[in-house]
Amino acid sequence: METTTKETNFKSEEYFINMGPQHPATHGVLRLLLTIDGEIIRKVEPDLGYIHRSIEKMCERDSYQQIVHLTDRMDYLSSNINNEAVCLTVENALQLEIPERVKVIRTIIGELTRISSHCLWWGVMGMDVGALTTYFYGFRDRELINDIFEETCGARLTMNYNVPGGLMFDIHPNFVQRVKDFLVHFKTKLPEYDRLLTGNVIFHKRTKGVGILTKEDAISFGASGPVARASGYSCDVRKHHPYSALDKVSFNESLKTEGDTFARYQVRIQEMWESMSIIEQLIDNIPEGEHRVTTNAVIKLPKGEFYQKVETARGELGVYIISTGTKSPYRLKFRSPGFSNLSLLNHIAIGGKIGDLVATMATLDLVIPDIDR
Amino acid sequence: MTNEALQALIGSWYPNPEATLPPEKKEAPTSDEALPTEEIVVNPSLLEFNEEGSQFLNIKVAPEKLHSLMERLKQDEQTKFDYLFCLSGVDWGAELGVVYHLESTIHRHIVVVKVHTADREDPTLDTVYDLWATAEFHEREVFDFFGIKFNNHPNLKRLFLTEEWEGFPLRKDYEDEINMVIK
Amino acid sequence: MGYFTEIYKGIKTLLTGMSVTGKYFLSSRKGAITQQYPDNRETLKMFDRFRGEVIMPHDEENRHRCTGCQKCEIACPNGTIEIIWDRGIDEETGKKKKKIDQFVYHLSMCTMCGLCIDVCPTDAIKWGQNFENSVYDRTALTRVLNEPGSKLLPGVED
Amino acid sequence: MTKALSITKGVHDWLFSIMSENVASIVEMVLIALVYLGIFSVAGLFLVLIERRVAAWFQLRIGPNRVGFQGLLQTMADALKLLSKELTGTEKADKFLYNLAPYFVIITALMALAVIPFTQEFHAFDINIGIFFLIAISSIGVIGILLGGWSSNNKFALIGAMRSGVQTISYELSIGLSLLTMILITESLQLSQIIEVQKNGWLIVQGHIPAIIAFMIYMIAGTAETNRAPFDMAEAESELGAGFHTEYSGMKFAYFFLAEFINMFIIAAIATTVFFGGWLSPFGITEAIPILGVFWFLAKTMVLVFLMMWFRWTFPRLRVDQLLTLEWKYLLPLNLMNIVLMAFIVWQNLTIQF
Repeated sequence: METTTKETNFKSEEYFINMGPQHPATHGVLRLLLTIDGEIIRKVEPDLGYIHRSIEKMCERDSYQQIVHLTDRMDYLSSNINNEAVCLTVENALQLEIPERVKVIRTIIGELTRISSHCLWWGVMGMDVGALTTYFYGFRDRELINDIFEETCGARLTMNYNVPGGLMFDIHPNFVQRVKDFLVHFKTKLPEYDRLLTGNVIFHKRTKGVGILTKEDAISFGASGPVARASGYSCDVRKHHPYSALDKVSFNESLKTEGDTFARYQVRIQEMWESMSIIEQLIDNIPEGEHRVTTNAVIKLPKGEFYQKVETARGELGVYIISTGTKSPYRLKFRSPGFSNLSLLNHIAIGGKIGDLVATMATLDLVIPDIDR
Repeated sequence: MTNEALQALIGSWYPNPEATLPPEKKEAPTSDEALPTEEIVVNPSLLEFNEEGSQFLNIKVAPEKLHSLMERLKQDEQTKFDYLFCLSGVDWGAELGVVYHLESTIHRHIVVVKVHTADREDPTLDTVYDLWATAEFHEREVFDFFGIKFNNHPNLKRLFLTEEWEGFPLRKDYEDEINMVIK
Repeated sequence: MGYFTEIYKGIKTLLTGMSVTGKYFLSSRKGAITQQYPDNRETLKMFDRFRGEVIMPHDEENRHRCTGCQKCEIACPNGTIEIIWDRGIDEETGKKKKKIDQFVYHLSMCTMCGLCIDVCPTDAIKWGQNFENSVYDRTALTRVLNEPGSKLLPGVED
Repeated sequence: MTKALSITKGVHDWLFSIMSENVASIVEMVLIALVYLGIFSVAGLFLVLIERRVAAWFQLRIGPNRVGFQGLLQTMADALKLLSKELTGTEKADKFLYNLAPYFVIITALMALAVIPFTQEFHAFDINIGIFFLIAISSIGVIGILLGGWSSNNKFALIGAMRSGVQTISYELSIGLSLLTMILITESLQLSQIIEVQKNGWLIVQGHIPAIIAFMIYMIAGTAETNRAPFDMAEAESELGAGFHTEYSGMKFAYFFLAEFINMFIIAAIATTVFFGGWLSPFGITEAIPILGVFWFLAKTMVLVFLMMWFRWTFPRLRVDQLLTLEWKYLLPLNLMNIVLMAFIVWQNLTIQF
């Protein structure tokens, strides 16, 4: 297909480039078949399945406790929130009464996971756009949160700390102190992020007006999370369908309307401030009480369908369980946020340059195992 | 709008021609679980509501009426379901089916639409890609794992698995001794 | 005039960016966060709840607490634990009783999810802190957790 | 031709005594070439090490400190490793051009070194068109990059090469013009002559406002010329992988890598010679010992090299079209205005003389 551009009369041929499964900008095994004309992108077609482990098929033979541990490997940057999603679905289905303490701790750990995921995103966003030092500042802050998790849950990335009925074991004695120290530290570092990258004029040129997503497209493409909120669609599950202790905290939803790459960037930075304020409201009054409600060893959900929405760092994760009363679900579907956010990449990347595609993909914050499941 | 109001509204779109008007509908004010489900107005062959076992209103619709119902749900002023957030294929044992979870960004209510096809060799349904753009990828995934074809879908081919993969993994009758480890 | 103010503002933001990295450059003496891993092995102490690998603690008389109830084997999502048990005669009561022969633990398949330790009724298995598990040949990753010739701690009932 | 130090004078006389006129001068030139080659390949290695240490300090890291004392032999080890690496290449590549490309780049980098005045006597070729020769040489380097990218038959390399081609050609313009502004004061292209003029006040002081503007434009264009920092479109890691030298390995890759660092050194060296008075010590404090000139020259160059490194580790990357708009819409008009301003100042001789 050759296109004759108006001004020039010589023909320009499009050629096909493979931003393949092994590429620094795809953060994982995502293959993009780019049809480009010189530098301008004509078509982006993602080719998925390189890390597809058919988690949904595995869930049909596993018990509910074992399914929780599988969700760590889906969106590994917000693994706590994924665990919480499945546990909430099971607990709501069994109408279990969850102690207040568990709800508060789950919300705190969820918000900490969101901050650590956004720190990694910010570091990698800087690296994708060319500023290599942001990577190390982002990871320095993420390490502090990983230490908090390592001390309380024993693992840094795939925590498996939530179990249906509460938490596997209680929080570590100096968990509260470490979280407070982290908040003090991060409050001085987040303004530094702004001074280093947000204010930078080159960064503005690279991100303003790039990859614009209108509100109607965001809704039609099923986008969720910061990607949709940057285009003005208020879809924060923590606000509209609050779960755990989120109804007891007051925070405002970070919304923007421009919908370009810079707006998505600002929404995530704003979300880090919001998460910190949520943790502050909860960290001092963690109620005393049981850290776990004993459920019988083999959990059997009543017959019926159960759906639970949760706000992960990437967007709205939905767990849809169809149960026929046996020990493992009849059908379990994960509505993954990355999957719909990826489907709009083609729509917003057309016409941009390769540099724009890389910047847009960085703000879509794609985690490929979350897409492939 | 609550589930009952939704049900009454959507029920009114498909009047049942031969239904005689029974004395009156007993309104059971208890929890919406035990709502009497005899629809006096709705034509059962096209539409069926049921409530138990799920917190949302479930609508079971016949395949040929699927697209018009979806269009109506999206365009109608009172419902305005413009956010399709979850489209999942399900193998109900005898029949293959697709479950649509719809949410309205204005009224913030959620409805679940289910459609079943009895034929397992060549199941085809209408696509909803023209209503919600997210359906393109979701329907390709359902085709990839269940083999349900969607007519006039932009490019219906396997999304995750390679082209020459035979069989549809998420079906209940899928056999694969290498990868499937049954404990 | 917008032309020059635009240039001025641009350069000002560039300089603030440089000031941030400059600050880190000057305070680079104490700032480095790299863990000199192979050198600081003696001083390196992992958190006490760190999930390194599953171990079965034995007391001085080489006795462990595992009764061979296989609850962990059922709970494990990946079939990492295999318990080979046989019928043995209990010393005191003389009745037939389940005794474990080998508690086989495939570290290569373990995903450190902690479900086995969570479900064990007699707290027989614990988390070990050692994370240096790389080996040259895969069979070395299959371990037998109970020491040869170890017996069940009396008085432990499931 | 070479007003060399006592050692070199001794060698010079000895050579001329035993050989005929032109044979001796040829042997002398070969000797100088070998000396320069030795010095600068080692200097290139240390520049790489300095870059990695400075980058580490910017990024809360420690940088290479294992090989040799504080990592001094690290790049030597890298060079040996690259020497022992297998020279792979794509089989449908254009063999001849593919192998020729690295030599283009490394030769131009080393040729430009010949003209740079390290100190009064330590100055290989003092030709009277010094600056003009330097600019001409640095534009040949881009042919090597274009050849390398195109002939390695890899789409990413092709894009990288085209980007670096368009970038270097357009930024040559602003380098030339910014140096031209300074020539207005010195009225001579000869590098030693330029330093003579700066005996009574460095050019950056003499030319005050237009000189500072010219210096800023020169530094921006210089960083773009060597494909570094905010303008490293040619090997944009996150977009094109390794850009034009994706398909090179072993010593061929080492040439590209070394040439980039020597180019950086040349850009800094030209800036010190033209703007900061080459080997002149500030306020003439060490006029007595001429040999100290080398120290001053290297100190100033290292400060500028550090500045370029600071750019690299702070700024994100520009897009290719923004890069061109920056050059043609911002640097070029500024440059032309600057020349007019400088001409006016020199005409009214408002320059500050000490």
